[in-house]
Amino acid sequence: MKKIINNPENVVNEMLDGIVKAHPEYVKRLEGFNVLVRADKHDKKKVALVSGGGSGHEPSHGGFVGEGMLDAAVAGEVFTSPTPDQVFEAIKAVDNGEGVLLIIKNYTGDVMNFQMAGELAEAEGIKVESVIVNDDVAVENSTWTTGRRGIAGTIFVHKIAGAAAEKGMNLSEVKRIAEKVISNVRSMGMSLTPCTVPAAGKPGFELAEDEMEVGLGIHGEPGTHREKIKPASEIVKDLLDKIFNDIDLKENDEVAVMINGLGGTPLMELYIVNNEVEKLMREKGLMIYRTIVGNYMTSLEMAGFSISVLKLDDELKELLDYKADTPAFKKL
Amino acid sequence: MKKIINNPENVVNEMLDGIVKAHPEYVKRLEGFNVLVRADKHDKKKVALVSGGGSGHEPSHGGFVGEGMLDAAVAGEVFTSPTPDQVFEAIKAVDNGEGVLLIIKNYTGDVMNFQMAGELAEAEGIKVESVIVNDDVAVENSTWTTGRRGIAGTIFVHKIAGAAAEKGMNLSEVKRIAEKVISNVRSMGMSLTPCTVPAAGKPGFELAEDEMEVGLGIHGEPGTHREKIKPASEIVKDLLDKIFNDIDLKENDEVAVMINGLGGTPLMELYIVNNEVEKLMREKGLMIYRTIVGNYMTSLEMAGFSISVLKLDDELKELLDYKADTPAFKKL
Amino acid sequence: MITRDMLLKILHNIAKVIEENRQFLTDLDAAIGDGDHGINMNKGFKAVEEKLNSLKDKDCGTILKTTAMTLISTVGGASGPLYGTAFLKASAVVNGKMELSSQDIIKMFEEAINGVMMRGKAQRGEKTMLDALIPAYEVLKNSIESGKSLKEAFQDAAKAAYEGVEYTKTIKATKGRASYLGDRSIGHQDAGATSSYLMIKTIAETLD
Amino acid sequence: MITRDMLLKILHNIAKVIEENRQFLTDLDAAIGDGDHGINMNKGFKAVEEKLNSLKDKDCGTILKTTAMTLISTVGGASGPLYGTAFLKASAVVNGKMELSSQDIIKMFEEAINGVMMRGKAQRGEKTMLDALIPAYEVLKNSIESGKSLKEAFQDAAKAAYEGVEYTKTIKATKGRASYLGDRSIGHQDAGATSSYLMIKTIAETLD
Ligand SMILES: Nc1ncnc2c1ncn2[C@@H]1O[C@H](COP(=O)(O)OP(=O)(O)O)[C@@H](O)[C@H]1O
Ligand SMILES: Nc1ncnc2c1ncn2[C@@H]1O[C@H](COP(=O)(O)OP(=O)(O)O)[C@@H](O)[C@H]1O
Ligand SMILES: [Mg+2]
Ligand SMILES: [Mg+2]
Ligand SMILES: [Mg+2]
Ligand SMILES: [Mg+2]
Repeated sequence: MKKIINNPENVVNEMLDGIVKAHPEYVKRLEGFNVLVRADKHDKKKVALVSGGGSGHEPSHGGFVGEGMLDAAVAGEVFTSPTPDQVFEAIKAVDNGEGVLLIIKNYTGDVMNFQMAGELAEAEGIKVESVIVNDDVAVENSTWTTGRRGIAGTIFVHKIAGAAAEKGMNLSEVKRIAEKVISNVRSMGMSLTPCTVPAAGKPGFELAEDEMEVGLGIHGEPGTHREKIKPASEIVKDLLDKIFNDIDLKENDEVAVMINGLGGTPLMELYIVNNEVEKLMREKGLMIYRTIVGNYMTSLEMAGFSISVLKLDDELKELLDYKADTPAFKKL
Repeated sequence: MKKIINNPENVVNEMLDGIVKAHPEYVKRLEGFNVLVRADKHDKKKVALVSGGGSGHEPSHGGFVGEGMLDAAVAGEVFTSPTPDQVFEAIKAVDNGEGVLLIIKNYTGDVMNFQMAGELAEAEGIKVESVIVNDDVAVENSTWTTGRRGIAGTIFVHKIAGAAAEKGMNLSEVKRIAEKVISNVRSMGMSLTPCTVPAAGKPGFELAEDEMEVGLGIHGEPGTHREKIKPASEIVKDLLDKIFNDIDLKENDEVAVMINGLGGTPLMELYIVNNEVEKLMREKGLMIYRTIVGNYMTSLEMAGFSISVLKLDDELKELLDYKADTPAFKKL
Repeated sequence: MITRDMLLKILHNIAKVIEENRQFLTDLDAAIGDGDHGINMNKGFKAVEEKLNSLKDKDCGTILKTTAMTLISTVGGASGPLYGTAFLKASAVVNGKMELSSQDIIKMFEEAINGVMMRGKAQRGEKTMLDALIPAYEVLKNSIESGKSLKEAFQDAAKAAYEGVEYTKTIKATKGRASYLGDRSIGHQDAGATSSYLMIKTIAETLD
Repeated sequence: MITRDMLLKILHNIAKVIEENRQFLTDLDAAIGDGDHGINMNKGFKAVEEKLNSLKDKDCGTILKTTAMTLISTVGGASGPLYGTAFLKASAVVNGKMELSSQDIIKMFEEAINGVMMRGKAQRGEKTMLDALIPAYEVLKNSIESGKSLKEAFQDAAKAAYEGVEYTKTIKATKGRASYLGDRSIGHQDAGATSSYLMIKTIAETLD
């Protein structure tokens, strides 16, 4: 394992301190907890947004704490959902009477831990709602399974629900918006390399020099299948086909696109991917309203990417373009 | 070689198209050239800033084209300085009578190609000045050698000289500011892995599982020496010692810090590094005014980072905080 | 009958066994999950272990409730809330008691399983810890009712749990992270079922 | 004397040799530079090669100037401006000429080297192409002046260039990218010196 760290057992703690030291104008840490909350003074009465999950997905989620996005981010151990007491502290810290929306990615652990926290908060009289992001089309949806995973599409939920809250919408409206984003967004990813959880010390799977893993999540776990590496154009086609199969998009529909790097892929490759994505979108007659390219929901040092497609309407467009000012996402 | 690309010979071209498609509100491509220029309408008469160099350093430099930073970025082949005709086109495209400042990183190729372009532009009556960034303390300075390399400290030059130009300073003033940044910034880097130029197909050097390369540039070339991997705290101490040895910093001096990822290093590790950097800075009595953490001057998929330290005064602080709106760097 | 001291000894031994199997459980999880089950469980039971001393004079309900809350606030992931809920539900059965009768134990086990099913919305046959826990519970109940000693009954239960673990190799996961792999999960044993088996086996071995 | 046709043939053969040595030159550059010298040079001479046909009826000055401008606008890096400047300076010497005398050739070579030194601000002994070019020039001049044929003179020059390349192995780079390696550059031969040697050798082999 080659990593620039000190002690594998202490990476989350040191990272959180490093984030606060880098962005003191944006975030502060709840003392004694792995929770980052907004540091900027604002007296605004607004719905508070809380998200989080395992660490190793940086800048998710601490990087999105700030004006127009999250009010708190809870960090678990690497790839391990945070515990209910941590989430509960975050909820208490950011609620200002307007209620709290939990944005949860659909993993058994995240769902259970966040919901237990929500139960604790409700017991103390805090209004709590939650939404569960499940954008990953690699996993077939079924009422009999855990359902789809939540991956990079979550960033759109943070951005758009965050804008709704900042604009002063109430809890049920913000929840409605978040759910609209969730029902309109689809993602799928692939990787060239595995990644190594520091405490585990070895990669989660192995790939030959000419192989890629397709349809994988963001926790270093294997994907739905393995293939020989192909040119970027063919990889993009495969992923977009899966996405298009799953969401109803007609000619002239407007979409937002995110090309998300998994942590170890250079921007050069993400832009080459974007070039292909745009071509296929154009062929399909879709109108790309906004594109986001970069490392937003990563999987440690994994090389690979995911594509997310969000179908837009006027309401979502306005909220997507609303001002945001966070360490990892800014919209002027 | 594992890369998400189509044809190794065409990566720069496809990437540039991908950048323009991702950020049409910020950049457009000069038709037929590997040059990105500002796409936003602005009638402001201002000094124009042109930078660039080999590709493979993304988001440098195209990602910094926009309000308050660069007016044009010229992209060479991967790790290869662009040719004078390309730079010349960039200069012609962005000059509006107030003159052009070329921001060149100190590599023989970059210096020669940019200066030849400057000569061509001057022959057409365009006012051209240039500054040469040489922030890398790994390389001993000497009048008998090529001198130091320019690495991530260049981003501070883009940001601060860009603000000076945006504020309406004239060419000689903008040049003075850029040179002040250059004389006040020092950087040094290390890496855990090599990187592979697509057209070469194999890594520039090899490192054992327990080795790191120290004092290296941003072109996949080997560094000044090789060591066994150490904890982050010790690596940071070594790099900062070199930097502190080279620049006169007294207690209570204010500095800006950049922890720059080389492309393949997860943000988690960069923040752990930042945690250590802040500790040592504090011990030395330095005041950290701003910190920037992320992948800004990369070396394809190389895992590693560099630290840059910029000594500030009131003028630099004001310009550092001035509004910037580019794809890869935004300051609200 | 299980005395309070025996309960503490069982928890202590479980912590030891989980620590010994940290890498093994992690490797199992890595194959079809995210490779953290052993790490998380070990963190949780180490925290439990640290509290055992302060629980020496407490009743069984308190001991189990403290165990539950400690697991919930340290393990994380899926297994934290699941095992936490299991211990929490079991603790409620024996509130204030200083020792556990065979009937208590059957009831505790039953409640624990119901808690896991409620929290995780899973059934037997979905390749989870339930595939070890449910058969173990059924055999335990049977063996106790047919007059075997508690130790023997837990030995039988451990065998059933082991078979449950083996069974998980043959089926596709439909709950938890391994479900994302679809058919690729077949052939691998479930990490959570394995940790459940290890706990039951440890009870059998600790009892005298 | 070198005719225009011979000049075109030499350029054609240089393009071929550079292509054949693309990987070799790149590997040399990778060891102590950034591993692109062969790639860049090949791109440049491929572009030159594509223009040769259209230059069939042009004078030597035009042919060399076109070569220079093509290299400048396609090679990039350090070697683009350096070789570009070399050919540009050489072309100026023979403006309008349809063939090159021995004296022209000496003068061209001299001007080319001056151009490289001016552009790159380097001297002999800094582990660059100059360590092949300068000794080759000196020997060429000597051999011509002592009455040898042009072919013989270039054969001598190629030998001197080769020795220059060998010499670069023994010294530390103080110019170009390899200078950043300090003492670590010792033991490796310089890529640019090697491409210079290959060009001179190709001239010797092409002449009849
Ligand atoms: N819905 C569920 N019901 C019961 N057990 C489950 C459920 N989901 C997962 N598990 C169990 O949890 C185990 C994984 O635990 P762990 O690795 O600690 O959590 P995570 O999957 O969050 O990383 C699985 O092996 C499985 O036995
Ligand atoms: N200042 C200089 N003067 C003369 N030759 C130089 C100088 N700097 C570099 N070179 C030559 O250029 C070669 C490297 O060329 P190339 O790899 O194409 O460019 P880059 O170093 O920009 O990647 C070196 O091997 C050396 O011979
Ligand atoms: Mg986990
Ligand atoms: Mg180069
Ligand atoms: Mg797991
Ligand atoms: Mg080179």
